[in-house]
Amino acid sequence: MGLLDAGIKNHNVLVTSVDNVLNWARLSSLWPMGFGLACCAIEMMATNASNYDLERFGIFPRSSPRQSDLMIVAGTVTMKMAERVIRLYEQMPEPRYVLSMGSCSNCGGPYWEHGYHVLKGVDRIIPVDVYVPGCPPRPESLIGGLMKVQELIRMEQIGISRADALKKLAEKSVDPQFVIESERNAASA
Amino acid sequence: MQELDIAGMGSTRVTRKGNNLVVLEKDLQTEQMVLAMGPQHPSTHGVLKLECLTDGEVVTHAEPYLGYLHRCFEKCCENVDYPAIVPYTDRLDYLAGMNSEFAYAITVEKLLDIEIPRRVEFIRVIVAELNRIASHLVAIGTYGIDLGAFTPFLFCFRDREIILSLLEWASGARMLYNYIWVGGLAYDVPADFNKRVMEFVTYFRPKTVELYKLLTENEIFVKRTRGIGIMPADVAINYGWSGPMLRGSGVKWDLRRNDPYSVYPELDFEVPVPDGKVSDIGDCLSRHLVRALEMEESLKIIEQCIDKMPSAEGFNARSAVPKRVRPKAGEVYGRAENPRGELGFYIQSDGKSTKPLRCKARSSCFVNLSAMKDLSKGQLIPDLVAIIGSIDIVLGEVDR
Amino acid sequence: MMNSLTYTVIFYLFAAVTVFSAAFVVFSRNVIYSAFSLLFTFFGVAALYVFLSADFIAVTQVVVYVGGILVLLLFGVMFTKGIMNTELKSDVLHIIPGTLILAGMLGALLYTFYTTHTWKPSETQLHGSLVERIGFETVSHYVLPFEMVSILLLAALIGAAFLARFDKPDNNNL
Amino acid sequence: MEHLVPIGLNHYLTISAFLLGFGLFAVMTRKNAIVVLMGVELILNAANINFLAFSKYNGGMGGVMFSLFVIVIAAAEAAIALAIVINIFKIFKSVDVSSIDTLKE
Amino acid sequence: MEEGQVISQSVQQSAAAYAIIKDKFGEAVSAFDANETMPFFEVLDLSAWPEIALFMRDNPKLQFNYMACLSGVDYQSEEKVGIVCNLESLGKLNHRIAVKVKCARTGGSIPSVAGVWHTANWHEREAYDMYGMLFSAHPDMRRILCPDDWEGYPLLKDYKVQESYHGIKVPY
Amino acid sequence: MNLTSSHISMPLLMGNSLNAWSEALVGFNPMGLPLGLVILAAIPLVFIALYSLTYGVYGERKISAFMQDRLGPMEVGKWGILQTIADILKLLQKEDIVPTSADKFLFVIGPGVLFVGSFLAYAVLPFSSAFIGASLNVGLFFAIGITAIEVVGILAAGWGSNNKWSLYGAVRSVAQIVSYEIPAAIALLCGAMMAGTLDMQKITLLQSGSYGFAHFFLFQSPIAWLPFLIYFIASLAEVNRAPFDIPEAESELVAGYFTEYSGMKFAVIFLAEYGSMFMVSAIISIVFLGGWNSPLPDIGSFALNAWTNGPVWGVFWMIMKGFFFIFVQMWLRWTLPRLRVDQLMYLCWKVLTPFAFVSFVLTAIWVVFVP
Amino acid sequence: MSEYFRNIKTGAVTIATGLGITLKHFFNAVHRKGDAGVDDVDYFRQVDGLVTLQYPREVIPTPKNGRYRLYNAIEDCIGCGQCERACPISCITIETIKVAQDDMALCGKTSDGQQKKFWVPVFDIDVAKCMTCGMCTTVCPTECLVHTPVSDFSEFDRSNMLYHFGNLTRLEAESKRNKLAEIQAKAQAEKERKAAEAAVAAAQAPTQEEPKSDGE
Amino acid sequence: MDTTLSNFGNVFAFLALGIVFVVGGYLTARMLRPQRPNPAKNSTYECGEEAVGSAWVKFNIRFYVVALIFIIFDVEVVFLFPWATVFKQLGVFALVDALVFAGILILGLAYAWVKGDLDWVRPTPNIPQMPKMPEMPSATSTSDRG
Ligand code: SF4
Ligand code: SF4
Ligand code: SF4
Repeated sequence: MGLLDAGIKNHNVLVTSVDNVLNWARLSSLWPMGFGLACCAIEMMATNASNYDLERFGIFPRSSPRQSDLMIVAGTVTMKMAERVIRLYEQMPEPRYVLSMGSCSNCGGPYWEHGYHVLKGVDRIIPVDVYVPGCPPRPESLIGGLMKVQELIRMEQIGISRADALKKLAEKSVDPQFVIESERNAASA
Repeated sequence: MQELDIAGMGSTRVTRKGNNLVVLEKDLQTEQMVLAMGPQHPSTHGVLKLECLTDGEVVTHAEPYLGYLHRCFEKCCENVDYPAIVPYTDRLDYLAGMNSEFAYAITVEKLLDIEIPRRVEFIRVIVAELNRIASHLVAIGTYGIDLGAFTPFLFCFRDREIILSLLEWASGARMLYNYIWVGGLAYDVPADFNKRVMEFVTYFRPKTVELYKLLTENEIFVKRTRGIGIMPADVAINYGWSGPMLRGSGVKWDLRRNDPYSVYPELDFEVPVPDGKVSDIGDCLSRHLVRALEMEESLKIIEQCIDKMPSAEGFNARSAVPKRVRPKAGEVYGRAENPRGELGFYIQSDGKSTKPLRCKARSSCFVNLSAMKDLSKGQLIPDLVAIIGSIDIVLGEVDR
Repeated sequence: MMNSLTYTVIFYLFAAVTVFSAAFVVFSRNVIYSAFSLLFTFFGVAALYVFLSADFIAVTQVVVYVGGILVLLLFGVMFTKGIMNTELKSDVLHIIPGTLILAGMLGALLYTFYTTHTWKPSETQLHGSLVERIGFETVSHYVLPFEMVSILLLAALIGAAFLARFDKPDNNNL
Repeated sequence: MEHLVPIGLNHYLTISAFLLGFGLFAVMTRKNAIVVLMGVELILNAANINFLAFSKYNGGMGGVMFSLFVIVIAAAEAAIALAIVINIFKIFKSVDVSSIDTLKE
Repeated sequence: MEEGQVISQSVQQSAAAYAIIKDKFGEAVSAFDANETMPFFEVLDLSAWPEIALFMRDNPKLQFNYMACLSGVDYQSEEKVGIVCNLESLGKLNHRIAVKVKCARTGGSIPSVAGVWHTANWHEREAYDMYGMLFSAHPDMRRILCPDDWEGYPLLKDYKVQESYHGIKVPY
Repeated sequence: MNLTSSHISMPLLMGNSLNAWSEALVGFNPMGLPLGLVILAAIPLVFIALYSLTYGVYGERKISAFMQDRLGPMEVGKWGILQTIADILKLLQKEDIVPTSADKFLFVIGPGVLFVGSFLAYAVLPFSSAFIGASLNVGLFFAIGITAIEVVGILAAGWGSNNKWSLYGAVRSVAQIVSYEIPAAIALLCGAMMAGTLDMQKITLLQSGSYGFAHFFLFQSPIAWLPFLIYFIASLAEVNRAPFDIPEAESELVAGYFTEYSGMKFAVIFLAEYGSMFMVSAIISIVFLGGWNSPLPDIGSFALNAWTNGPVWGVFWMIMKGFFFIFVQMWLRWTLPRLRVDQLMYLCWKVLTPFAFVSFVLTAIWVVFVP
Repeated sequence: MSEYFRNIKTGAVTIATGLGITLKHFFNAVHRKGDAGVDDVDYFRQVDGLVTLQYPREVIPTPKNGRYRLYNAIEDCIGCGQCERACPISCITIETIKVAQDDMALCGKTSDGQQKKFWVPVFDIDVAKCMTCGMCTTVCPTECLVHTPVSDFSEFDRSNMLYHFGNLTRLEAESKRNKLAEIQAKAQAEKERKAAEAAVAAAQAPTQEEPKSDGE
Repeated sequence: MDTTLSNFGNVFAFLALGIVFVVGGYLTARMLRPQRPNPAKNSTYECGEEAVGSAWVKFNIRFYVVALIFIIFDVEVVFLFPWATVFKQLGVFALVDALVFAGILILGLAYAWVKGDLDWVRPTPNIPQMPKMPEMPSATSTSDRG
């Protein structure tokens, strides 16, 4: 039972600062699993490549799930693949994060209606932390999504579960509708 | 349960249980190991699974398993209108969306029997050739990674990024464009597009030379690929290979020349085939070389198109786009030369609905990959990787 | 002055490592474990050589035994046995006579050691470094054995290579 | 106790006796040819300890040189022996020393 | 085909090729459909299909050495499923023709031509996967795209998607 | 038994070769445990080692980035300099998975043995005239030989994982390390022949002089570049660096023998790998490029050499030289494709070993006949 | 034998060439490429150097026609439902309510002066599904449905990606619907009455067509 | 005098430090990390597939030959190192001695080279062939005629 497992209730200064350091380390060194499924994976590769260079954030793809912290589900998950995705997810050591990249893994995307063999959203099989929309998402969006993951990690604390952190974030986050509203206002102005 | 006849396996008996190979009886002389390479493996370019039987490092049997990316393209096609299939065709060969759209558009146009404005044709050829370069860049780059050279990959992606921005500027999307419509284009290209493309061509030429020097000429690279995975020409044809794969086996066959479509007959370009000097005909290096040389030809085509292209005056990219695509009853098989080979569409229309009765995509990767089992027998694991890389598969097209 | 305590402790540490790992080599039922615990035996023995002021021999021990023989043994295990962990177990013959002989011999030897006082060793000092002395010896006193070693190695190489040649496909059926 | 504290020749001899004993035990009792080989290596190591111990406590380079040659022989022996073991394995499908009696034929 | 329509050269070539086949196999093949977009004929005698295929590949006047495509088709109204093969003489005579073969919709089987064109191997597996017709004498008749334990043949017009697969809900 | 080892007239761990730095602490001998002192003395060394290891990683990422027109780590600390620290801290927090089917014991000790093996070699590397862990008579030989322990660690890790990729990686790795040890050792033998000693410190001292680099063995004989090159190539293979990284070939074997390792065990393997990388770089600079000696020559009255020599400068030069070779290793890595296993063996046995023998003979003749 | 040495030589030469190239790039790393987009004249005149765009800090604007997030200027939407029909993957859900005659002014006109005839209480776009194909935007007659070049909008919760653009709140929609139903009922009653009248007076001109509102 | 011993004491210190570092690292990690094993997590990684069979199979022998040749040369090097430290002082005799020694072994290398023991045996890869028509079991051609 490690510190990250412990349900420490009272947060004093020490715990918080330890927390901050640990979280900082985790968010600064997110190693995603090199795991491309479909078209989105190409955009993921493009994001890893020189022009966007994810390594700036310390993001450094590993090919074995054992050494990765983040699973970027980049592309269409099919029924045949679903079990493998679960297995690969399970084989990642905790703490682990999942980022669903692209419409397909968000909810089946273009194939949600007629794609009999497409899993309609990877959140049906593994818990997803961040959804990145787009088909395929631009590298910018993927980077934005990764920053969201970092935000989530920053929120986590010893003794505070992921769900709680997400709840906290939800409190903090701005309603997208509001953003759209302002966008609308800007457009009309 | 079915016992497999796997040559060169001595008395090892193997059977298939569900989706897996199971070694039934072990021959003590050579003990075979069942090794699943993929679906999550860095060198299977996506979610291909290769099930290998290995004896030490030697692969005695490798069978590709597909379907991990089966996205029901054909079912979707039967449920949406003809024009709405275009975005789905993008997602077939997602590295060369323009080419897939092109193939689909000309197939439906063949069925509809409509005339396309000349400027549209030229723009189509330009974007398709740009996309061909982008796709070959990925093929070459990832092939480098397969063989352990990382830097060429990043150089390729750097230049590909420029092509993507050019295409995004024209079409609004970076990868999956929905730009070539049945009967026309989504929009005309932006005003400065031609100039910028010409600039790109001048920019890109020296980069190909650099890439050639860095990767293709490298002795280690040559030693890793030369003489590996040889495919004789007649067997290649029998396997249905097409595109760079077939040309790598020394068959001078390019649909842009041999079954011309669009404005290709007016354009002057070479169809590169290996001459057997730097590479052995039909090996991995030949296939790689064909791709490398084809980029140069594409640049030539782009230059000519920009020269010959009618001006944009009074041009409407959608002038020939039918309001409603409802072809007469009949069948058509149309095809175009994709970066990976012949992409064909077999479309059956009942003449009544706006949706095709049957739309089958004949994908080049699917066909090219089917030779994998034959090619991999008796290779070392590193050679296996070299062979898969040289086939340059895109799973989206294999599994559809 | 003389820090015999540290010296003694470390000596006993290595002695223990050597003896226990050797015991493990012999008594473990799992060949792979035997082979790996041989690493500790060899390493411990090398440390004992150091205590015996034979630094060069100690390093040689590591180079040849650990780097060579142990790897060879490990490969041997991997190439011959296999399939499952259980099959790595090896059967034991003649346990009782073996144990008896072991106990008897050990007893006899130890008894001899600790009762013999005729060995009155006198510590001698070696001058210069051991490497250099070995270097001198090899080309002076031991020049013939030195050359013989090369012949022996040549013979071993040819023999081993010959034996290993069954690997070739055409010789596969031997 | 006084035997234990100042490390002397007997300590080394004791250790070597243990190694020798274990080695012999392995050679005699184990069926697996590779374990037998390991036993042989233990015996050779025991011999080496003795060589060096006597060399140290009696002087002279003889022991050192001999131990060097022992190592050479051990290496050569291991190479050849393992090659033979693997050959035997190829033929008899076993490294079990007791089952390799077909050699007589 | 309609009267008065100009027959393009490629259709004429196909017609010539068809004539040779018709000569040899007579009743086993149907009449030639000389449409512009995809001229084809149908193989009526199923069991003759591999033989026809081999003949088409090896006859020096035909040399259909290249199978471009093999698509399964569901002829729901005829209660049949079938395949459409697009054949071509690549680099040799450069003519093309399409061949249709049909069999019963349920439990039907078509002889395999994987021994004539390697291409047919996987394509036939795909057709089986999607339409459920068997290909007799196929070296490896398994599903190819869908998982082995998938229910139903998805491209049949009356296909109903299963509710769950290995405990995962399938429909949206 | 009268055999007290009275001849050991000095405190066990306090030889005259103990460097000057720790000699100051000799008098301080609390509770009769000078061992503690030595550990104290070794701590800075350890830190140098670990620091260089970790910053090797950072350097690699930056260098590779620049070669590939990228920026590399940027966001973690200014210019990403805290990247490596974050990585290690992160790995500390990761769950440590031991697969059920793995051999627990071997799986756990594998990385440890590997690390200890690579770490032990640091004991004999002289970082400056007054800064060496253990000035052994057989230092060079020790440095070559200790790799053997790493080999066993790798085998334990690969076999213990019970993973096919790991096993392939381990067997490949061992075969590779073991075969390249021959040309490497013969090449270093040439250096030892020129020096006439195996003591690393002495080898370095022999290369000092007011002409700076001209005293380095590489420039001392016209044939020294041959063993130099051979050792460099062989050392690349010994530490599994490209183009000889077939044991970890990502595109073939996923991650080689450490495929199954996660968390701290992976970090330990990682450190060991980078440790060996620096180690071979250090060895090559000690044997052929003068170790901690300043390469600057005295020019007339500008006693550049004298000014830039000294214990602190020594450490500086040593680390610079080590990093230079690490740079070259990375440069090669990010340029070349990977060899195949048969080509690897070809290169070792049919190119490097014969040439190593040639250089051995030539050096021997040179040393004997050219004073 | 010469083969052997030639191999070594070609190996060395080609490796050296490669090393030269990477080294050139390494030293070129002092330059950084500018941030001109491809639509900029200067794009190909930028220095050759590090190409990395440090995204959250530096941005190259996506082209104007970039198809990323969908946005509907609902004031301009006439509720014609074309976009819904055009979308290949039906990720747009529209519900319209016919505007009652007296509400026309309230409902307003589009920016180009067209009278809107439908309330759009529900205009939901599931951007999680959307494949940014642009089919919907090209068919939109008033060009109110557009793709914005904003691409970076990831979410922790997928339900946040269902964008509601409708121009009525639920209550308003309810009342409008009721009102319409009333009008319809009235019209229906009228019609019935008329029909009855017609039945009585057998020869009478048919009334105007009924305005029918349908769910979507 | 016995500097050897004291220096090896330092080596021992390094050994101890190395072990302390590893064990300390493991322990620190143990204090920090979560530990939530489950069967799926602890299953062997095989590219996402369920691992079929164990990796502990008899491995191909080829690597073994390498180790065999290695060990011979390894021992040779062991002998040459002490020689290297003194041959300068001993002159031509020592030189000839060592050259003979090395020469004999080079002979061995040459023997192995000529005999092809240094070649990494590569199997002859399969070159794809034209398909073969299987024997046509006429019975299988079914009666559904189109
Ligand atoms: S979301 Fe779009 S781009 Fe991504 S995998 Fe699905 S179809 Fe491809
Ligand atoms: S962009 Fe395409 S997928 Fe998205 S809403 Fe519009 S039509 Fe539908
Ligand atoms: S097409 Fe345009 S106007 Fe019509 S409903 Fe859609 S958004 Fe509104």
